[in-house]
Order: sequence, then C-alpha cells, then structure tokens
Amino acid sequence: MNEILEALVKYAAILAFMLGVVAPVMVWVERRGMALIQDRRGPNRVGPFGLLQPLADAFKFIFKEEIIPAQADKVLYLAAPALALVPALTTFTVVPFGPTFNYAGKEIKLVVIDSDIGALMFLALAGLGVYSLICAGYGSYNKYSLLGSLRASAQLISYELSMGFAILAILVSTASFNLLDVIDYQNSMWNIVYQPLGFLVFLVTAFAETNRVPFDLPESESELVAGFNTEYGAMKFALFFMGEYVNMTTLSLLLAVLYLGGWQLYPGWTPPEGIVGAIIGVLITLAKVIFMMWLFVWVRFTLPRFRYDQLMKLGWKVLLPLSITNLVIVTILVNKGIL
Amino acid sequence: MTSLIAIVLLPFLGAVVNGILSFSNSKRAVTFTALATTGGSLVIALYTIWRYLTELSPQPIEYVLYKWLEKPLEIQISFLLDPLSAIMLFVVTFVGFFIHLYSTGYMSDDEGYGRYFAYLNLFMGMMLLLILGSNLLVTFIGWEGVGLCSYLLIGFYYKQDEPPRASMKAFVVNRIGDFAFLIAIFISFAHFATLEYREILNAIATNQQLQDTVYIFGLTLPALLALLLFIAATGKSAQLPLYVWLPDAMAGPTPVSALIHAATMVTAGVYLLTRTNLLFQLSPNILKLVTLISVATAFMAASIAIAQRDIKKVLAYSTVSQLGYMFLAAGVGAFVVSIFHLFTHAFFKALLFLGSGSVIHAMEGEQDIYKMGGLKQHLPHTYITFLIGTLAIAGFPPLAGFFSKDAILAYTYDHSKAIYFIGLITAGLTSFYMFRMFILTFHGEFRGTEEQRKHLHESPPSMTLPLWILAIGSAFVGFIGKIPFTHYDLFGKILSPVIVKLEEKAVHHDVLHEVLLITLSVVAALLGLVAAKVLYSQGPTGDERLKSIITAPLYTLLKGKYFVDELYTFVIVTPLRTTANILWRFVDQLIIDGTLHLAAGIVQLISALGSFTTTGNLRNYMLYFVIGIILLIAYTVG
Amino acid sequence: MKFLELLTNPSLTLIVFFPTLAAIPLLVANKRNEKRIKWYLLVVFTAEFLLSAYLVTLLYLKDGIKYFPLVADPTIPWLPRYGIAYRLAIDGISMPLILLTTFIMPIVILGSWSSIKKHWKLYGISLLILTTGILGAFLAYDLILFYIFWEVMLVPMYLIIGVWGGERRIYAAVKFFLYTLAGSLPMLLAILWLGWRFSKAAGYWSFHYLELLTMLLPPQEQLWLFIGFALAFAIKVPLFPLHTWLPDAHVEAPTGGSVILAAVLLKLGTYGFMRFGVPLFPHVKEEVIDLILVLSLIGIIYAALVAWVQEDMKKLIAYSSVAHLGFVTLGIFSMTEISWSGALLQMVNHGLSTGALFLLVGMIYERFHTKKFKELGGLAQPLPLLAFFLVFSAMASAGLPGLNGFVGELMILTGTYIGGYKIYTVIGAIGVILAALYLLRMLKETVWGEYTGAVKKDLHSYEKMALFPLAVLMLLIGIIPSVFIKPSQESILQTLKIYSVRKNYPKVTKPLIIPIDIDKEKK
Amino acid sequence: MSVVGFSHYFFLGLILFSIGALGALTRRNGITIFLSIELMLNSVNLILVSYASTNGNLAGQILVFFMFAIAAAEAAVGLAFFIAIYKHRRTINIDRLTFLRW
Amino acid sequence: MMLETVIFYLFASLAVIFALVVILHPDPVKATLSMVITLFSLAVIYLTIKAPLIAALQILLYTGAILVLFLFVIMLLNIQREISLPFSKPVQLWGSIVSVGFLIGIITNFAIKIKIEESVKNYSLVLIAESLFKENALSFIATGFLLLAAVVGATIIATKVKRG
Repeated sequence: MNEILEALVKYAAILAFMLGVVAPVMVWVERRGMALIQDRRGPNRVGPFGLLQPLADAFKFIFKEEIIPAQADKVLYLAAPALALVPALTTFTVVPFGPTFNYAGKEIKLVVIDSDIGALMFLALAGLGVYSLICAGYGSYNKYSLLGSLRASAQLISYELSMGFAILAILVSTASFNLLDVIDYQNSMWNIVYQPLGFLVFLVTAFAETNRVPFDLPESESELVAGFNTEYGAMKFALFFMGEYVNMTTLSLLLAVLYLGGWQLYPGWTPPEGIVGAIIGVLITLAKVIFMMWLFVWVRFTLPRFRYDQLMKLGWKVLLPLSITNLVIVTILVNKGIL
Repeated sequence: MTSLIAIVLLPFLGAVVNGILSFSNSKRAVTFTALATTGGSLVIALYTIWRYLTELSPQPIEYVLYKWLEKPLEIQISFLLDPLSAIMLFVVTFVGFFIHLYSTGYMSDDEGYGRYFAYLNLFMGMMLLLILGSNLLVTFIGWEGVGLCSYLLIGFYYKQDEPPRASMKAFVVNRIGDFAFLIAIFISFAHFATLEYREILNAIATNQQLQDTVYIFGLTLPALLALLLFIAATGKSAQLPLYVWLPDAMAGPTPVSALIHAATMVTAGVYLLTRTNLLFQLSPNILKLVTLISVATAFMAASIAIAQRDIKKVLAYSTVSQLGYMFLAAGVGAFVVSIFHLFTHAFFKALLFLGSGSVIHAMEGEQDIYKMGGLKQHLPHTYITFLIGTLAIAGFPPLAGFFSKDAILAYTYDHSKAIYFIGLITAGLTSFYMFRMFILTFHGEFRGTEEQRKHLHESPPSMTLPLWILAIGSAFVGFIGKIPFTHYDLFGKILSPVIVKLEEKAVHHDVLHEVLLITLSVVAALLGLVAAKVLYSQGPTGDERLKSIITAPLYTLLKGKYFVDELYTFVIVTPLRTTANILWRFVDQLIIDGTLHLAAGIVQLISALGSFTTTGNLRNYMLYFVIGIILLIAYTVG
Repeated sequence: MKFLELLTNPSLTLIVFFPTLAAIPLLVANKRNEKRIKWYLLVVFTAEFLLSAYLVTLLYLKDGIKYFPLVADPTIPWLPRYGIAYRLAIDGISMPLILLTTFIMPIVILGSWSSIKKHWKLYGISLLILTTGILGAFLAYDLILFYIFWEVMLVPMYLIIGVWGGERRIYAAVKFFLYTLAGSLPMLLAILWLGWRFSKAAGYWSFHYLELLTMLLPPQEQLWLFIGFALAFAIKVPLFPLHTWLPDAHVEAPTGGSVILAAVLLKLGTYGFMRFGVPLFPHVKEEVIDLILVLSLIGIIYAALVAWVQEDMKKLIAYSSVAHLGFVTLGIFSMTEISWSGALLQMVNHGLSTGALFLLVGMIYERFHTKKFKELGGLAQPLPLLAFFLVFSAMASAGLPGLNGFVGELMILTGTYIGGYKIYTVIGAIGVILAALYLLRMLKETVWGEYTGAVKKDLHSYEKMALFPLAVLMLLIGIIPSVFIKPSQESILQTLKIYSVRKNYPKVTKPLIIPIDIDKEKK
Repeated sequence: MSVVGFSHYFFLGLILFSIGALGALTRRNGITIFLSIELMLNSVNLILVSYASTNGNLAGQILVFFMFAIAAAEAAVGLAFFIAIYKHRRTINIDRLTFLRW
Repeated sequence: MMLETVIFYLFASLAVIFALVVILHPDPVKATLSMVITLFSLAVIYLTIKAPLIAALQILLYTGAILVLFLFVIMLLNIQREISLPFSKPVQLWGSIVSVGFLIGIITNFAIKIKIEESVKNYSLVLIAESLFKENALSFIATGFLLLAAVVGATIIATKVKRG
C-alpha cells in the first residue's frame, strides 16, 4: 500500500509544480520572450514587469462565457479538452526527474512509477493525444476545425513514428526500457555525444508532438483560424493551452533524461549523499528543462511555419529515414560492442 | 498346266488395261485389248480342251498357284481341269469371245466404251475363276466376283434411274445366295479342315458313318451342305425364291444380258450342283426339293413370259424357265443331261439375246414388241438367225433344244408322271411365247414411228457374224448329246467320270417308249407354234384374245408377274426399313442417348440446388459460420 | 540417363517419342505460313512410318525366325516401390497395329491438306501427341504405363474434334471425352487392385504384364476386374449399347480426325481385349463371354440396319465401323486361333477401308459442302476417279472376296464356327448381307444417278497420293493374305496357349502365383 | 491476481466476445461489424493472456504480441477493402453489397 | 489487494458497458470512440494481470493506431448515422442471439471442466524478449513480412486508379 502512497505523493508534487509554476511562468516567459525577440516591450502593466499577466489571463479564461456551437456534437465537443489532458497528465509519470537517494533508511526513486517498460509506456500514452484533436475537429461541426484536426492528427502520427525510432535507438544501447537505467548508462558519456543524429531527430519531433511553432500548422491563426480549437473559448481553450505546456515540459524532461544525462552535471557525476544530493540533482534537471523551454519559445518566434506538404515530406521522407539509419548505426555499434 | 493360268489371267489383264484406257477415250485401243485377251484365252482354252479330251482316260489335273492362307486356315489358290470344267470352259470362252465381238459393234457409239469392256473382261476373268477353281474358296471368289461384275454392268447406264436400282437389287439378292455358300464353307472347313472338292467328296464318300448320322435340323452333313449349295445356286441362277433380280437385270446393255444373264453366270448354279453331285445323290430329300422348286420355277416363268411386252423381259423369263429345266434334270438325278441342256441353252439363248440386241439397235433402243412388227424385210440376217433360235428353244427336232429338253423330259418321265406332265405343258408354253414374240417383232406391218422406219437398217457385220456362228452352233450342237434310239452319247461319255454312279438306274428303256415321248414333246411345240400363229398373226390384238381365253384375272396376274416384286417389298423390304428406323430413332437416340442426357440433367439439378445457398448476403454467411462453429465445438467437446 | 540413350538409337522408345520430339520445333514455328507446317508434318510422319517399318523388319528378320518374337526395350524403373517401370515391348499382336498407325498418319495429313483451314500449328502438335499416345498404348507392357498412354490419347482427340469439327462439335467432343474417361476409370481401379493383389501373392509390387499373367485370382474377383477392363474397352470398341458417341464424334470430327478415330483409336479397345481383357481373367464365367458375343452380334445387325436408313453419309460409315468392329469382338471372344488372327487382320482391314471411305467423304464434303444423301448424286460423271475409289473401298468394306474385308470376315466366322458357336456364325454371316445392303445404298445415293451440278475438279494430286496406297494395300491383303498374317501367328498362338493353361488351372480361393511355361504345356 | 481468479477474466472475455459476436451478426454497417470483430479478437486476447499468466508461462503474451501485428494488418486491409467498395458502390451497408453471388 | 479487485471490477464494467455502446450506437464515430474506451479499460485489466508489456502495446498499437485508422476511414467515407433500427431483419436478430447464447452455453460448460492451478508468476520483460527472439524468431520475421504485405495490399486496394 505504501509505495502506492509514495507514488501518489510524487505525482502530486510534480503535478503541482507543472500546473502551478510552469504554466503561468511559461505564459509570462512566452509573451515577454516574444516581445524581446520582436524588439518590443512585453506586457508590463499588470504587476511589476507584467508578472501578474498570466493571472489576468487565467481570470479572463475562468470568467469568460462558455459558448457551445449549436450543431456541435455535445459529447465530442466537451470530451476533447479533457482528452487533451490525458497524455499530458500521464506521460511524465515514467520519467525520472532526480537521482535516487535513501532517506530514513529507505531508498526513494525520484520517478513516479519505476516500471521497467517506462519508455514504451511513454510512447503509448503520447499516442493518445490524437483523440482529443479528432474529437475537437469532428465535434465542433466546423469545416476549418475538421480540416485542422485531420491535419494535426496526421502530423502527430507521422512524427510519433520517428520519435519512437529515436527513443528505440537509445533503448537499444541501454538494453532496457527503464529510464533510470538510461541515466546510469550515460555515466560514461551522455547520449547526445553517442547519438547526435538521434538527438536532432528527437528534438524536431518534440516540437511536432506539441504542435509548437514550426509545426503548429493545425491551429495556425492566419490560415485556419486556430485550427481545431476555433470553436473553443474560455476554460476549454485554457485546458488545451495547459495540456500543451505540460506536454512541452514532459518532453523537455524526457530529452534531458535521454540525451543530457538527466540529473548528471557532467557525465559520470554522482550526486552527494542524502536529501541534499537529491535536491541538487533535481535542480540540475530543472536547469536543463528550463533551457529546453527557453529553446521552445526561442524557436517559436524565429522559424517560419511549415507548409502542410513540407511538413509531411519532412516527417516521412527526412526524419523517418534519419531515425531508422540512426537506429541501424546504433544497433551495429552495440553489436560490435563499441557503444 | 500353265495354260490354265494363262486362260484366267488374260481377261484380268484385259480388265486392268481397259480400266486405264477408259479414262482416255481411244476406242480402237480398247477394242483391240478386249478382243485380243478374250480371243487369246479362247484359243488356249480350245487347245487345252482338245489335248485334254483326246487323252485316253482323262484324269482331273490340279495345278496349285500359291498358298492363299497357311497357318490357321490351310487354303490355296488352285485350278482343276476335268471334263466338267472343260465343257464349261469351252462354253464360257467360246460364247464370251463372240459376245465381245458383238458388243464392239453394239456399244460402238457409247461414251463409256472403255469402262464397259473393262467390266466385261473382269467378268470373263471371274467366270473362269469360278469354273476352274478346285476348291470352294476359289469358286466363291469367282462367285462373288461375277456378282460384282453383273452389278457394275447392269448399272452401266447409271445416268438413268432404273439401272442403279436394278443393279443394287441384283447384287443384294445374289449376296443372300452367297450367304448360304459362306456357311457351307465354314461347315466344310470345320469338319474336313480343307475346302478342296476332291478331299471333301472323298471324305464323305469313304466315311459311311458321316452319311447316316443326323447333323442338325434333321439333316445329315452332306444333306446340309447340299441344301446350302442349292440355296446359293437358286440365288445365282435365279430359281424360284431368288429369281426376282434377273428380269430387272435387263436394264443393262443387251450383250451383257446375253453373256451374263443367259450363257454364263446364271449357269454357275447348275455347274456347282453337278460339281458336288455326290452330296445331292446322298440326300434324296434335297433332290426332291430341287425337282419341286425347279419345275415350279419353269412353269411360272413360262406363264409370265406369255404376257410380257418387252422383248428382253420375255427372253429373261424364258431363261429362268430353261434354268428351271436344268435344275429339274439335276433334281431327277440326270446331271449329265442338265449340263447338256446348259450347253445347248448357252448357244440358242445367247443367239436370241444378240438377235433382240440387233433389233433394239435398229429400233434405236425401242424394246416394246407392240411398237415393232414387219422387220422381216429390213433385218434379213437377224430374221433368219432369230428364227433358228426360236425353233431351237421351242424344241423342234433337228435343233439343239429338242435333244436336251427331250432328254430331260424323258428322265423326268421315269421319275414321276405328274412332274413330266407339268414339264410338257411348260414346253408348250415356251414355244407359244417364243413364237408370239417372233411373230409380233418380225411379221405383220411396222407399228413404230415414221422416223424409226427411215432409220431401220441391218446391223454391221461385226454383229451379224456372231449371230450366224451361234445360229450354226445352236443348230448342230444337239448331236453331241444322246440321240434317241441310238446308244450314241458323246456328251455322256465325256462327263461320266465326274458324275458319281451310286446305283445302276434303268438307263435304257424300250424304243416304243422313246417314240411316244418324242412325239409328245414335238406335238407340244407344234401346238405352241400354231396357237401363237393363230392369235398374233394380226398383231398385238392377239393379247385381248388370249385374255378372253384364259380369263381376265389370270391374265392380269401373269402380266403383273404374279406381283412377286410387290410381295417381296411388302413382306421384307418395308418391315426391315421400318424396324431400322425404329432402331435408330427410338433405341439409339431415345434410349441410350436419353439415359446419358438424363444423367447430365440430374447433375445439373444438384448443382442448381447448391448455388441456392450462396445469397451473397454477408450476414447469412456469418450465421452459417457461427452455426458451423457451434456444431464443431458441440461435436468435439459436448 | 537410360531414357536418352534409348532415344538415340533405334528402339521402341524412339518410335513412341519421335513424334513428340518433332512437335517441339513446331512450337516455335511461325503460325502464318501453314504451307511449311503441312510439309513439315508430312515429312515427319513419313519418317516415323519408315522408322517403324525399318525397326519392325529389323526385329522380324533378326535371327531368321519366321514369326514375330516378343521384343522388349530395356525397362527403366519408374516407381520401384510399387514396381511401376517404363516397359515397352512389341510382339506379333501389336506389330500390325503399330504399322497401321504410322502408315495412316501421313495419309491423315494428306487427307486434311485443304480441309483444315485454321490453326495448323495446333493441329500438327495435337496429331503428333496423339500418335505418341497411341503407339505408347500399343507398346506398353506395364499396366500403369498403358493407362497413362490411354489417357494421353484423349486430350488431343478431344481438341481435334472440338476445334476443327462441324457445328455440334462441342457436344460431340465433350461426349467423346466423358464417355471414354468414364469408361477408363473402372479400368484404373482394376489395375490398381491387380497390382495390390499381386503384392499380396508375390510379396513384391509389380505391374509388369508378364508377371501379372502368372497370378491367378479367385473367379469372383476376376469377374469384377474383367468388368472393369471390359467397360473401358467396350466403350472404345464400341460395343453395342455404348456406341452412341461414335456417330456424333465422326460426323463432327474433321476428315483427318475421323480417319484416325476410325482407323486406329477404335482398335485400342479390341487390342485391349486381346492383350489384357482375355488372358488376364481366364476364369470369367461362361455367361459373361456369351453376353459379349451376343452384344457384338446385336452390334453387327443393329448397326447395319441403322446405317441402312441414315441420311448423312458420314454417319452411315460411322455405323458401318460399329458393325465391322462387332465382327472383331465376335472373333476375339470365340477364343480360337483362327478367329483371333482373323480379328487382328480385320482390325487392320477396317482401318484401311473405313479410313479410305472417310477420306472420300471428306473430299466430297470439300467439293459439295454437304454430307446429306439428298443433296448428292451422280458423282461418277464429273469425278470418275473419286467414284472408282469410292466403289472400290465400299466393296472392300462390304467384304467382297479378292479384297481385304473378305479375308478377315471369313477367318472370324470360320473361327467362331470352330469355336462351337454355330448359330452365332450364321447370325454373323447375315451381317455380311446387310453390309452389302447399306454400302450399296450409299453408292446408289452418291455415285450413280443423274448429275446436274457445276463442273468439279477430280482428285488433286495429294488426294490421289492419300487414296492410292490404301487401295493397293486393300487389294494385296485380299490376294495374298498369308504374307500379312504369318508374322503375328506365333504371338496369337502363345497368348491363347497362356489363356488355356490358366483356364485349365483349378479355380483358386486366394491369389496364387502359378508358373506358366508355354513350351512344356501340351498342345 | 490472487483474489481475482482466472474465472473472472474468463467470464469478462466471454461476455465481451458474445457482445462482439452479436454486434457482428446484427449490425448493418460494415465498419461497425469490423469493430465488433476487433472486439471479439481483443476478448480472446484477454482470455489468452489471463490463462497464460495464471499458469505462469509467457507463451500467452508472446502469442498476443503476434496477435497485435495480425490485427493491425487485418484492420489495414479490411479498411482498404471498404474504401474500394465505397468508391465503387457508394455504400458499405452490407445488405446492399450482395454482388458476390451466382 | 482490495485496490486491484476494485480496479478490475471498475474497468471490467466500464469495458462491458462501452462494448454494448459500440454495437448499439447508430453513429459510427461514437461507436469507435466507445471502442477506444473499452480497449483502454482492457489495457488496464492487462496491468492487473501483471502483463504490462501487453497493456503498453495494446494502448500503443490498438487504441493509438488501429482505431485512429478506423476514425480516419469513417471520416473519409463520411458515413452517416444509420437511419433505421441498427439491426436488420428481426429473424436474423433473434437467430443470432439464440446462436450466440448457445455458443456461450457450450463454451461455459467446456470452461467449467478445465482446472486451473495457480502458480507463481515470474513475469519479466527479458524473459519475454528472449523467447520472442529465440524460439519464435521465425514467426517474428513472418509477422514482419505479413505486415509488409498488408501495407502494400492496403495501398493498392484503396488507391487503385480507375483506368479509362
């Protein structure tokens, strides 16, 4: 019974961090970052340096009137935002965010569920994201939203494939699905050095999975009027937004774990004993996640959006072959005993 | 005796050469080959006969040509020369040659000239095979070969529709006779392992036990053989049951009728009987049958002849009745006399036919005696020779017919009075129809068309010469046989070795008796002459008078040839044809094919049933599927 | 490879498979120039005939013996486990039939020179394969091999009738195929049963004909096996009730097809009886033999009568061949040496005379495009040579003495008489009269009578070449039959001796191997 | 696993299987039939895995592993068929798709 | 242990209910979505049987890929709701119910017979992987080819260009 309790506690901690801290900060960072890149001031009216702007947005979302389109398929329309959260809230359970340390005679692993098929579970749950898009598109009885949702789901599926191969390459070298082993494996050298190609592919697919800028064609403002969430206002839209940010953090966390050695300061670094080491490990992981988040925001406001066919061609004809070659190279090296 | 081979092979050679020549129409070459071959074989034949007969005691000479069949069936092609075959040889070659000569004239303007002589030579070859053959097989080859040639020659004018039908009828009827001959061959081979006459007859003669035991149907073996051979003879020599083909055979050219249907082929039956006379003498019941049939045929044919209008039909029926006489002689046991009558008949019947030929030739194919008359002054040669022939056949004393017919009647008299009496009447009838025809054609005024009158001319010498020779022959040949009141019987002496003498018969009876018989036959002949003269001196009206004498129905009966043809078609041909049709339509198509199609139908039915389940509806299939699974599980587990 | 070795030097295998080898270049031949294909086929078939003739004389005169010995090719084991081997052998009985087949083939090509208009290549190939099938069947000394060749024959014949036939050719072809096939299945069962029983009796499997001959089965079993074989052969012969496929097949088949069908294919049935039917099953009940005799008699009379009322010339001839083969079966089943040699000769005679008749019908059809008697008549005037050949072959098939038909019929009927079936001989002889009846009717309808139609060209050169050898042979067999019969005498004697030895052997209750040495056996 | 015995899983699988079968047998729409077949397939997988794991061997899981591949292939081809049929006949209501018959 | 039974009964009932929705719901999209839920709950049940690999695969393959494909096809073919009663002719309805009922009856009486001996579960991913790549390597490769064939087949069938 108690390890379930322990898992719940960890889950609550991370959830709170994600929703409470990450979401609002990211809203602020994104708006300020955008302004900074576009060489203009960001929101600075609400509180010092606009820090309370996210709060203002939240209030706006909460008090806005919930409009449901007349012909919309009530069940699907309302189910969509909920479904969007499903992958978001379940994928980070398998990703370790800190070193294991023993406290009061008991070893505590800083990961919600330490299952030996962690990576596989991640992939599985990530796949469920598609349904929210489809329900949104199909339920809101609107041409543009249907088109947007189909495009989004197509994009999601194709990039999921390349991500799967990239992750597979890592797992082949560590010979285990458990992400903790992945980190231990990186004691000698971080995977970014061993599998640079894999890292690149994973990075690109990460952007695609979260529908972030270069790949945010489905809800692109200019052509498809916000794609699948055209009909969504207020709280429903907020949920989508939150889901997106949580996804971003989980993916950055995963990236850190897979390629940047998780909580290792430098390859081979072992955290000091006890709770202090744990806290330092978590902080290091946090630093890598923040760097990745900043990268997301930075890329969003520099790269132009892909056209749909370029998107698809990139997905199938560039990334997929690259990831497969990466996998092949890695397997050969592993077979030879080099990696 | 290579001469025998030469005699036989020459006509065959002629046939082949003429066959080839028939495609190119060079008449001269054809005539030359025809006459050369038959002439050659005649000369060789005369020479061999002369050398053979002048020997002291002429033994039969056998000459084996080659082995026809060896392993299972010992048969060889071999020839036999003995008095009987010598005489027949003389008749065939002599009459044959002159008929060839005659037909060069008669057929000169016919485009099938080559083909005609090819057939005629082939016939001569086959006839020689028949009479010279030393075993049943060679005779049989000749027998059917002759039938084939008569088929071809009767159907010579194939363009008209009558000859082909007549030729087919002739061949089929002959075939029925040959059927019996074939059975005889099987029996003889089964029992004596050979077909040689000499061996068969010796085997029967020596084996007493064989003669007595009943073989089958109450007949002893020799009796059965005799019966079969007699049936074959009736087929070939046109006796009562199977004579119908001879009158129709007149559809062929006249020389053909002369050669085949008067002189040679039809006599083959008589030759066969005499050749195997032992068989007949050993089976008295068969002899009785022969006499009965022969006398009936003679009388019936003569009675039909008196009411016929076609000149050749009259002669045909007269041949049938004369053959009846020959068989009568054989029936009463006087085989020598039957051959003698055959000998004389060959001459005067050939003469009569050729005479009628020249008449028809003059009248451009007209054969109806009603449309002739008064030809005396136009065809003098034909007139005289025809007269000699008619006198000979009627049986007037100095001529050949008298001697042979009288001898037959004499022997019949000894045998049984009733049959002698019928014979006598037939003799009278014979002279009556002969003189009726003679008067209607040569006396009275010309009843033909004007244009025929202009065209009337005497036949060329090539035709009249054979007429004269045959006339002389039929006049003097009578003296060869037995002359009444004397013991002189050259013919008997020649033939005696061939005839088997079982028990001595009272050959010689007193002079008074002979005188009576002769006067009776002469009186019969005279009566016939007078009646004909009286009735027909004013032309064809005589027939009405005849009808009034012998009551109308009888006359129509005679005119319609006893309606035998219609009887045959009614009794045999039509029922056979209907059964054949029934067999074909009903049995073949309906029953056998029916069952086949029935089976096919059933299969189709079952397959239609099968296709009923495939409705195309997926749901049904799934339901069947589930039910199937249920059954399966229930079976395995339940 | 022993097989190749056999193929290269003169051997029975070469005769059998030479046509198939010759078919291969045909495959690549250009479809269009049919002229070259025709000449090629003619050359091939004549070569085949010369080859077979050469080999036969070679074997016949080898050691100067005056009869035709049993000569076998070296056997090549095929399925040793079941004793099935590639065994070919020729003896007195199959020799004349082999020569007949190879002799007829070039004539068939000449016969169909101008009557076959399309697909000559396929026609050629099917003919070649058909020849292999027939020759193989005649020479096979292993029952399974015999059955295989027996089936190989079916397909090409089906094609020939089906593709180049008349209007109802499909019906006829299918009927022919199904009939023969249905018949041959019981035979296969019988063969397998025989092989199996032999393995029981002798301990090892074998389908070798001579070995099977040494085995004696209980009478009841023999009866069933005999029925199995008899059914297949009776359909092929054809015997009375099973003959309805023949007229259809003949009427619809092209000239070449019906000549082969008549001249050779029917003989397989009778050959089958002679080779396998009679010797293998001696203890078959007397009633069965009588039944077959009665059926063949019915066949003779029935077919003759039906032929007499036919409207179609080809159908008439088809029924006539049913009658003729009735004679042959009559001869075979009266089980005497004379009737057997007569039957063998009659097979060859029938091939020649009916073959000629079919060729002539083909030629008439080519000129007048009709086979109905009503539309024919008076051929003697425009086509004298054709008329001559027609009369000649009609007379030959009617059994006129001096020609080939008579010799066969004489020996058969004499043999039947000696065999003790007196009444059957008399009824059989009636067949001779009826033969004359319908053949003369045919002549009356076609050759004689008035001719009013257009001028037709008489026989072309190739037609003469086709008919002339047949006529010559018909005449020769008629005049000097002993030359043709002597070679096969010894084999017939031997087969009958084997038959009598096996027949006299007491009946057995279970399969038993009995040593058969013919020489010791008393006459 | 100890409390929830194999029979529970078995009955769950059975119920799901029968629902799938009923669906397949009665529905008219092609896709729904296809879905219910997938359902039947999964119920069998469930029973297979539960039975294998109660007996402690892994064969069941491996078998199910392959089952997934096959199910995927089958779904792909099946749907391709439906698309083709739709293009041709404008409907996938199987009552009207009865052209495959004599 | 209470948790597991609760989870099992919860998700089992969830699965059954949504399975019924799948076969009863006229709108195919709704049916497919309810199918997603049933399969997801099945995946959870797999977890309770201690077969996480199968659960993960179930979610990854089935709910993630196949049912998405179904949805795609439904949208592509624009299949409307079924107008009349979802079931066709009543006779078939009752026929099928009876037959399925019969089927269950047979299977259950068969199932009762088999005896189950509980034994320790030694589940581990390595063991599965090992047997997968050693004993069943052949079928593994065969499935590979099967999938290839399915891909090629599906593309050809679905995208056959209408010639002429």
